[in-house]
Amino acid sequence: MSLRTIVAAVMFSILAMFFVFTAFMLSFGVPKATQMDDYIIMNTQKETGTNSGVTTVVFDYRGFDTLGEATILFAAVSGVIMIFRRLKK
Amino acid sequence: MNFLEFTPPLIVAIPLFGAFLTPIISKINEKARNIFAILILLITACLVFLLTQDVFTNGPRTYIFGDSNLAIPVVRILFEVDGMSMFMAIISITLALLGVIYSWSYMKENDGLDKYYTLVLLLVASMLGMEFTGDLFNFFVFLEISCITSCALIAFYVNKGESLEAAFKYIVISSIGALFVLFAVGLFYAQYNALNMATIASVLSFGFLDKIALVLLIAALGMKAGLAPMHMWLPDSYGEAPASVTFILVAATQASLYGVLRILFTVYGNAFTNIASVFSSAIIHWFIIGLALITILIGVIMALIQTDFKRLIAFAAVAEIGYIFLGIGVGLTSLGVGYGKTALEGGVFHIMNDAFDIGLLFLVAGAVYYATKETSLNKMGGLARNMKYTAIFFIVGLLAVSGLPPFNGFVSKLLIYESTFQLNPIIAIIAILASILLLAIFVKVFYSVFMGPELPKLKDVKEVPKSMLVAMGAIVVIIIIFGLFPNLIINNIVQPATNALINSSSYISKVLSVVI
Amino acid sequence: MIYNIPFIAVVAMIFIGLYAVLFKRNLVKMVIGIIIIESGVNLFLITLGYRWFGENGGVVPIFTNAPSEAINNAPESMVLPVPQALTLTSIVIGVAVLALMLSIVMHIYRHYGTLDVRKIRRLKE
Amino acid sequence: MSQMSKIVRTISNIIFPFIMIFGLYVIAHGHLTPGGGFQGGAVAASGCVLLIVAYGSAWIFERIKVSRLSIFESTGALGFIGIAFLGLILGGVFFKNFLVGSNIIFGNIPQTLSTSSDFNTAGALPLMNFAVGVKVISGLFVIVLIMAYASCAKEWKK
Repeated sequence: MSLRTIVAAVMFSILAMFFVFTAFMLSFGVPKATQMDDYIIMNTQKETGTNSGVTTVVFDYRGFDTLGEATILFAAVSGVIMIFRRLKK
Repeated sequence: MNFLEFTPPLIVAIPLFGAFLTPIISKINEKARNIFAILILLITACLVFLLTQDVFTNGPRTYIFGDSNLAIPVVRILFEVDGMSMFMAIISITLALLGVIYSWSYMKENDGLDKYYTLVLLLVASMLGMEFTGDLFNFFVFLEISCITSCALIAFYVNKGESLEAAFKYIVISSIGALFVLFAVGLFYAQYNALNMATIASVLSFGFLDKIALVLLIAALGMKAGLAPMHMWLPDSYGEAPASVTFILVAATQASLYGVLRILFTVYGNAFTNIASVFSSAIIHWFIIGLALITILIGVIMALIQTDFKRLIAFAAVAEIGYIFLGIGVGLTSLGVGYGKTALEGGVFHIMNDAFDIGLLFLVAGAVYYATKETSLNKMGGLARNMKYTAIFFIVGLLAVSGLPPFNGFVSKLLIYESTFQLNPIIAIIAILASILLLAIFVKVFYSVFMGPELPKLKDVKEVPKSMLVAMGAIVVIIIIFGLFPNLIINNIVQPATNALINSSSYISKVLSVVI
Repeated sequence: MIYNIPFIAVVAMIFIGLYAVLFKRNLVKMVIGIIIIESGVNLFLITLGYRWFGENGGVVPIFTNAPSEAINNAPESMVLPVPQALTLTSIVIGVAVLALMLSIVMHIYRHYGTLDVRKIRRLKE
Repeated sequence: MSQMSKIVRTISNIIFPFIMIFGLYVIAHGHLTPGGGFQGGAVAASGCVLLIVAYGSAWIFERIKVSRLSIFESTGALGFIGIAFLGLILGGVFFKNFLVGSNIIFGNIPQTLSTSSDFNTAGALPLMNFAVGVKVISGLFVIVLIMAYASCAKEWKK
């Protein structure tokens, strides 16, 4: 049992204790606070004219996240192309 | 609606727009693409300095995306720019601009350069985005962009095995860290149904879940910033990436260090002060100071036994990050009281100094690699004869990193030593000894690389091209100015940044006043 | 009642993923471990946004021919939209990271001829 | 990968249009039904990957230039950030939904809690959906094409 696996096992168990506690502290299906989401559900048709609440959040209320995500896909594609640039016929 | 009103989004949107345009522009020719990249960064630099002057005078500035009026529960994404984010933006944009100027000639003989410039512009945009955003999930998205772009840039030398390995180790550790940040953001969302830093900070009740979220955030962002137990990726990736990429990576690492500061001082700011849980807040301070000391010692001791030039500087960078965390840890123990304030100022000022010093050393290492195609120390010698300027730059760099008087490293390290001495003299002594050891290591490196007999193999080595000298010269000028007029820099750059960190209420009230 | 089994599933997935990353030798298995952690955290984000209503649970927050009793008591009957948007972003991030990691693993295999972490580890401290 | 048999190729020729139409449908109706730029783009990209599998990556790699696809992708990205900048120019705020309520296109607003689905709603969202859809289709297609071709390429130019 090399030192590395012992250290990893110890870190592993400490993390385990944290995550298991979070699992039992949160109650499923009964969110503690919902003011932001209720606002979105009620105003999605009035403010953005969209029927689907999810698309409003993705493209209008939190549109900048989706711009960030589009850059992530763009970065991944340019990264893959750069890594495979030596690939000729 | 004057022009300053929408500079924050423009500062992030222009590099993004430039990155999307680069593949098309590189269809024209090589030179047009390089000029375009430098032009984009010049425009962003002007906007950053314009906004800095405004934010330092009349306080933080917010920008709401999508609609000018803010809904009652903060639904939209918010850019919150205060003294600290402007301080970090100055560092990021200067390093990025000099890095691209440096890589004009450093990367000339490589292929696949239009993707290289796209990824560099994306990395710059993600750094600035991380520093400006006031939204936790948006911070995670920009953190992830910087992970992916820097991993692809580290793997630039595709035919060298080590850089592939370093890139793989980097992406594995960063994506796990980013997932823990996402888990913590989920925890905040579960309890307060808010993703905006200011609203979370105002309603945070420091319950058990918040402690777990704090641990996850500090662990993940500290690891991304190069803190001790999980710093293994830093020497590999700094050592294997091309020098101009490492130069910009230094700023990317400090962007996640800014993340740690923002979480500690703003999101958990008033949780520490008004909830007099002295016990738990004391644990955090001593924990950070302990980690900082371990980081300094690991950095210095590992730097002693290195034979590769860039890995040695990378370990020195790890040690320097240890000093920054030491300044922050001591600053946290007594917020705003006497030595706490000087410690925080020393730590924040050291972020800028470390960025320039370590950056200069990496550029010198790149210049040596460009001229001799050698990276291991015992294969080089007597380079000072025909690489005069690079030798001078290296001397300035090594004196600045180890904190000798005429240069900027001395000013911030003095502030850190002075305040840690008042907290606990032993820590200060260890820090000073480590700094002296660092000086010894770099003097040894200087002799083995630049002095010594003329090696037959390196006889026809000529000086590096103009654009690399310009980039290195600019940093040397900045270092000397910071070193000679420290009060000038501290009073009107570092002071607003630390004040912005300490009284987080101005940050929070800026958002909530707009809402109510 | 399913007390909070989704959160226990999240914890289990995170640990299977962490185990695979920490203790497995093969590079591809490490990549699979990271994707398991990724989907665990996505599941965690989605389960945060669920909301009970009536006996068959919350309805998706889309108004196009939504059931009438969901429309009458509108916000309470509908599931929270924000975590779904966050999970969409996090899934695309997972795809991007996966594509990058696998291309690097392909290169490492072509360069070293093996996928075993121990043999590749030449970058000593 | 080498080419599949004739039967598989003809069947994939028949199915390919249907997959692309369904993908474009999901992209176009993002603001009415569940879906949008990313989900529809992924469906359409799986249609393109079906072609790679059926015709072999070598055959596709010669016919479809990777550089043209990455130009296609950056136009999608430029479209998306262009709409955001248009929001800044027309509506004064970055990412403003400048077409809501205007009568140019996609302008009208459904009254709250109505369950009728009218395509001509939701301001700039359909445009953003199209831009992101184009980007995701070409992006995922490029990634799968390159990795498929790289796995079976004999040797790479050093």
